[in-house]
Amino acid sequence: MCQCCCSAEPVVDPKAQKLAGVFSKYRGEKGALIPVLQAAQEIYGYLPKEVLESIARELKMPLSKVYGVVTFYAQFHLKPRGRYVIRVCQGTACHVRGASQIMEALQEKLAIKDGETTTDLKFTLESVACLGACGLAPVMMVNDETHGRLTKDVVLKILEQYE
Amino acid sequence: MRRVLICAGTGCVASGSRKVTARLKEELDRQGLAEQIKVVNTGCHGFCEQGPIVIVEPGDIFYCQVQEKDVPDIVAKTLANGEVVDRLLFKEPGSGQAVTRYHDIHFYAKQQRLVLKNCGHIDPENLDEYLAVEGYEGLKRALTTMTREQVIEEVKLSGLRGRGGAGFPTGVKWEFAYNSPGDKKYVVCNADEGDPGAFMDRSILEGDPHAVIEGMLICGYAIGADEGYIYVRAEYPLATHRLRVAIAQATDRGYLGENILGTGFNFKLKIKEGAGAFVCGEETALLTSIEGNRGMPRVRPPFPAVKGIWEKPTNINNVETFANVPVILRKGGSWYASIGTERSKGTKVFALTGKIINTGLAEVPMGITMREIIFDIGGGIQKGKEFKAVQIGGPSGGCLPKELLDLPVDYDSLTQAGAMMGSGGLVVMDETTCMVDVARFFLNFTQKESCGKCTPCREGTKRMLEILTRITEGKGEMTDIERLERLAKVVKNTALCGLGQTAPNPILTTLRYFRDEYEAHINEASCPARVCKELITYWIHQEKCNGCTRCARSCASSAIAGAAKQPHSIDPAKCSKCGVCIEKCRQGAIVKLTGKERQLVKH
Amino acid sequence: MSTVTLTIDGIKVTVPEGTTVLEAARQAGIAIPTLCHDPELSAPGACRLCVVEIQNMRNLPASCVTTAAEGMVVSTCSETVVEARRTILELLLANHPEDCLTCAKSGECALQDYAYQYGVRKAGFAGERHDYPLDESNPFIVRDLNKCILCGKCVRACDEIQGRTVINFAFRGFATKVATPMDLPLGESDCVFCGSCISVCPVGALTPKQMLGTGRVWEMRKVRTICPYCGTGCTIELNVKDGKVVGITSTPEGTVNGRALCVKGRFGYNFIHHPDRLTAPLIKQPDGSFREADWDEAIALVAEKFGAIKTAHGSDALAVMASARCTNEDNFLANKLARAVFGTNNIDHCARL
Amino acid sequence: MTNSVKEIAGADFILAIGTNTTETHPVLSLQIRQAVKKGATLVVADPRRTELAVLAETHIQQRPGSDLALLNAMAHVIIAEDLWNREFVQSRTEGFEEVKAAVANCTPEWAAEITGVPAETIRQVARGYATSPRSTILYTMGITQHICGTDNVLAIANLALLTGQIGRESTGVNPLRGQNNVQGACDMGALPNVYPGYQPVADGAVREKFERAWGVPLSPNPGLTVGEMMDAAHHGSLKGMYIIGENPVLSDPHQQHVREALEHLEFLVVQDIFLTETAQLADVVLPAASFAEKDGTFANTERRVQRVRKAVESPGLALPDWQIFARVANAMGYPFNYSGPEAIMAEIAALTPQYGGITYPRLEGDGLQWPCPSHDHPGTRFLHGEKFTRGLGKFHAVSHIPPAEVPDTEYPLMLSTGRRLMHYHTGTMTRRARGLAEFYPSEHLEVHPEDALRYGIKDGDLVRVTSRRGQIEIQARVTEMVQPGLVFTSFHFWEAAINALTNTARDPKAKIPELKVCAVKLERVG
Repeated sequence: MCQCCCSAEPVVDPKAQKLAGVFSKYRGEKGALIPVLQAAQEIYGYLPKEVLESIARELKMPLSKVYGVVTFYAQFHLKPRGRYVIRVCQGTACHVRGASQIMEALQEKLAIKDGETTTDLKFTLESVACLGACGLAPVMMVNDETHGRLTKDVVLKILEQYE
Repeated sequence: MRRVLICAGTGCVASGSRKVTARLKEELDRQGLAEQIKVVNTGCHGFCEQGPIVIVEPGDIFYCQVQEKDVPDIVAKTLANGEVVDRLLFKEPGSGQAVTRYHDIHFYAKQQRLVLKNCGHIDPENLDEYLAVEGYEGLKRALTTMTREQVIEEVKLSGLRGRGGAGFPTGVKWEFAYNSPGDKKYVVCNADEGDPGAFMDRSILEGDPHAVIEGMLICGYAIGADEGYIYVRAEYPLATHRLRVAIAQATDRGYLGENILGTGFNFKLKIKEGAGAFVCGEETALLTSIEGNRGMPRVRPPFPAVKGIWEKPTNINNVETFANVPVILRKGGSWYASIGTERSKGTKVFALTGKIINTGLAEVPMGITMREIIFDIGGGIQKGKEFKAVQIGGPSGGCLPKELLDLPVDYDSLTQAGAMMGSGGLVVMDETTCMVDVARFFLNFTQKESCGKCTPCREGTKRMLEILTRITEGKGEMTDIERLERLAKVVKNTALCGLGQTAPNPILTTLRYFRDEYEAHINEASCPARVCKELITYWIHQEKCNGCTRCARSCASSAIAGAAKQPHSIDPAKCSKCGVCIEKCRQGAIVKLTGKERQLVKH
Repeated sequence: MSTVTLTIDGIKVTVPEGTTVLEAARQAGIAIPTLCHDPELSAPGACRLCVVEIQNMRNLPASCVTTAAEGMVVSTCSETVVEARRTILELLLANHPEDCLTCAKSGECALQDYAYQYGVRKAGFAGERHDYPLDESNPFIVRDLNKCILCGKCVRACDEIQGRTVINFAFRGFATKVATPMDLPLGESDCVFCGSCISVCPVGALTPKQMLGTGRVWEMRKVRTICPYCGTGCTIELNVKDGKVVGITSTPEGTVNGRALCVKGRFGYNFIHHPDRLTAPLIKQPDGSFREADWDEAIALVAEKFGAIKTAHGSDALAVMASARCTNEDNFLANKLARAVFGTNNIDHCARL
Repeated sequence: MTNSVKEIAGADFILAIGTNTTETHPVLSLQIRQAVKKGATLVVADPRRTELAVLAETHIQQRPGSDLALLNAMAHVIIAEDLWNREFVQSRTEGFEEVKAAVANCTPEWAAEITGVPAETIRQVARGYATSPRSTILYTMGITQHICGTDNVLAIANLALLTGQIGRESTGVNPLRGQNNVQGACDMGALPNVYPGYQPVADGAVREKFERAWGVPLSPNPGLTVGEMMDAAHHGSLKGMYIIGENPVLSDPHQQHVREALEHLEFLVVQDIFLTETAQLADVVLPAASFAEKDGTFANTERRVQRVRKAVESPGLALPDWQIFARVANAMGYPFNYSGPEAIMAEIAALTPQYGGITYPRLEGDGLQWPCPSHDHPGTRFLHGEKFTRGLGKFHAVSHIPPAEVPDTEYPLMLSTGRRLMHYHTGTMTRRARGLAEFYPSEHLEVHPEDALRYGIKDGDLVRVTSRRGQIEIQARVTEMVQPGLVFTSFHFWEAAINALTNTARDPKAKIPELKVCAVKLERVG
């Protein structure tokens, strides 16, 4: 509650405005929680507590349920994430073709572990079960771009593209 | 008119097919050929390893691994003069023979493509192309000439069984939903393809989305549903995009929405994007997830056919199952039933991955042997290594040894052998694959993906994984095997859902067929496949090493010492066992020792 | 109503259609162990301890969610079933502190009882255990998630009985835990400390803080009575040890409330033995202070003074304020005292406040 | 309550007016939640945005003291839109025409002016109430603690009679009783005008019955209510008072007046379990047993008589109240000879028709809901099924009057009072209950942000609240729970004894003080 700047125009947060748009799109729709969370994460990059609270309020559901859903699905994140999200496939095909070495190389290079984000908020590293591009194993995705036939050297070169 | 089909599936896009398309269009414009030659972006050919794939019609010329720089040649030679660019042709593994025509390639020649027929051959973002290949004819036939009961009979007659897991007869499933009382029913397409190593559903959605929609429509008509959901996993953005386009086009043209084809049948279709949980591939968990909850499975019965989404009768099938439906309605159930074996009808798409030469999707008639798939279609094992096992059915499946290579591939034989059809992932393993490690890999997966609801799965997979990890680290005891077996049986017997009930399968089959490997790990501290890091030591064969220093220079841990042109050696204390040195060594001087061999190093 | 007849451990049982195998067995006097089942809550079929063997059924179905069917042949104690239950108990114990000696729940802990019954002495599967910090952030409920077996009864009670859903399952797999939003301590959540979660917890994960160390379960005498606060009239059980009320519990038989109570009803009992309690009649002295007196003196004084006023000024110079916190019997006598003894209708109480 | 607690869950439409149920009746509020979960429409009318209001589909945030306008406008809509139940009104009620005339001008637009609630909202709620299969109204002190408290209740009854929303399962008019045995105290004749069982003292036949039973002549004159007692004590006509288990110094309005009244008495006896603020003023204090130390019965809000059981011994010389009464009576020459509570219940049953069939053995288990006139009567779940107690249900024409004290320039804010979840009444017990006291150690005054801004108050500031009768200092809590112009707090804390400020203005019929509205001013301390 603002108690100091009564004369100023209310500041409209563009992200909050977008979120309001999401709410109106899904208003009254059954089972809207997950798409709303996806849209909210799209807007904010992650899911801050305040956003979860407003989602719970809007959808008239207990916050604990929202939190339960958020922590259940790998897609949702409660902490800020890097501009580039690297998802390293750890599927069977990739595993037998050395995916764990790719993961190791990335961890070493970025000095973060699986699931972590670099301090400059540039990269987030995570492993995924399968990207469905088994023909190109081992595979990783950087944001929406898929990179295949990885070796340690290739991976380091790819990282450079995102400087 | 000549057509150039450029694959725009995820695999080929990753290999640069978008650039090829752009370059080709530019080139055609420049040469003034844009009017005569049509460039079509298609879905996946299922041969992703060879991507980007470009096909020139007519002539069925198959170019693979095409890069931007190859475009001028294709235009100048093939498109302008009808000449073939030899260097872009596919070379058969083994013989090395170049093949020009798509259908002459062994990989494709042995397949029977019903479901994948359109994939790679039509533009999935253009409804007209689908219509041109008899698209929506099955729906038309169902809606205009058949009663709902007749449609169900036709599907029952076809013998189609669910392509996603346990292989329940599709027609019977539809009949349950049809018979379930209720004025509101749903059709759900399970496109949450989560089995690592399986990507047929993705390819179908990316390459032929209308076939899935048509299958769902036919189902909707049959069971009396007017609403459907396609639950697509979050990792498939391209498939989701294509589906959206397809739904919009189908709605525009009256194949979806109100009064479809003027018959009074209404059906609306929505996409639900998953949020990253393997367990949501389990049908009750998927429904729970659609409802906006934690994707935790529910107890069955009641089955979804009785109480599905929001407690309404719901029929749920997977992508491949629905994609089979249009052709059944078009050509008839008995025609379909003529393919396959007595109890497993039609074709099945397999995803061939692992240490196989031709990685990709193969659609084959049921009953074909594993050997035919792996060696005739798949081209055998990479790098001339020995076949060891094939893992079939994903994390729920099992590992079959070479003794079972002649097993006919059908639902029942696989189940009997301890594996399962699952979604059809085939991961081929060679002598360098450790079976204990593979079991551990799968348990790690199921353990991570367990929803946590029931005790046996939540706690049991954790403990099984711990035991397996102990064994791969050389800390196992013989009683661990006993413990593992006991736990595996109880988890299989008592877990709530399919994920938990099948989670022990990789353990049970590897114990059944490769028990000696477990024993070697425990009794001899030996990993016969030389995979388990704690049980191997890297060692340089002094006689073979020529002192080129390549290995030392590539070692990130500075574990390799040695003067130039002198034999090098590895300090085991520093070695991280990353394996880079072996890749670099041209002399084959670096080897992995295990078990008793490791004593060599100590002396 | 139509019925079905099934055979359980060789006994023919006839039950109404829709009855679960678990209920049918219990009706036949056959005990089946359960951890997540509660007749008042929805059935998740999650703990799997109640599995049974049923002819022609795959695997071992959970009896709490399997509907009895005509002709069903059920075995509740076959070797496979017992082996499965024992293994499940071992799995639970493998991730459970072995501190029954000091656990407040000892003696009425379902896990302890079943471990005893099935002869599971210790966990056969050593491995990682949870190491959650103890949540004692509030004066009412101690949460020890290390003891939690994830039966989810608290989650369902909070949702289905209390309708608040302050807690829910969070995370998944082995990391699954019962959590408040953002996994904050209970004291920082929207919890209103009704304690319904405590009343359903089968193990020592949720315990009433004020009862810790006051006595073992088997030492308590439970006296059923009615809550002294609002007018809802909830049934409570006073837990008495050594002549003291050391705690309050609820019972499924609560007529109005079932096991539900509010924070006052469940935790607001310490006033009973508070040192401020009046223990003797007090008579005010000229200097304004009180002195203690015995009953005879105090009553004589009261009778004398009231009698004098009545004589001097008439009955209506007296008045009685009765109490909405006293019993009917107390109030009836207050009413009789005013009207028949004092001779006035000047009696009222705080009904209007 | 006309219905049982559990019937609330079966309602399709619930109007909760003037009740902060989740805090004052937490377990009963679970039934409301159940109903909402099953799809019932919940409408909450409360000047504060309570937790229940947040749960509601519609929150009517009327101005304090404007309930009657709201209720009459609802009646207007129901009649104007022809939603009233002709059959029910014709066969079961009388006085319809008077009410019809009385509400003829009470349009929603008229009410909107008074209540601040949009006319359309009033229409919708009226329609919902009238047309739902099973509508029920819940209320508590938010309705009754006004100078028009009785009329408010009558206006609620009018709605039920108009629509026939009474006398069926889950359908009725349900005042939620605030204290564990306030129902029983009323049943037992702790009221100045009636004997046990609501039998009027002015009724000769009734009086004769009691005179015969008790063997003494009884006064035919109705006595004084609590507020009137205080007035009488204050000006001296009341000389002696016996207060049992009550703490009027904190709980009654206008603390100064109460204190002076009690001090003016010649002789004051207070019987309690603690030395309360009131007991400190007594000449004699008598130590009583707590609920855990005695046998007996309580009657809850749904008229259910249930057994209270002794679990422990009383401390020191403390005795159960009934035993103390017996001693006083005996000493005054009228022997009370009872072997125990069970024997007292036998006399209650003999003299109280509603309790006629109640005996201790029958109370084992679930107790009994009165009326239970005979030993074979199973008790009564809901009232007025076949007919009303008086035969036909009577409509009462009632009209809106503003509160006795409204804000003005000197005292520009409205003060309302109520309870908190963690505490109870004057805090005598809850503030001595360890956990409760620890979790909710002090009280605060709810102030709307707009008012906070106006008076330069920040959250947590100490403020002085002043009315024409007194002042207190208390911490401010800036919150949108209250509407602008309204401040709110509880009367649980002696340190912030809000009844120093409240008004003694009373409803002329039920003599209920107007605790829910008075005018105050607010300033920051220091």
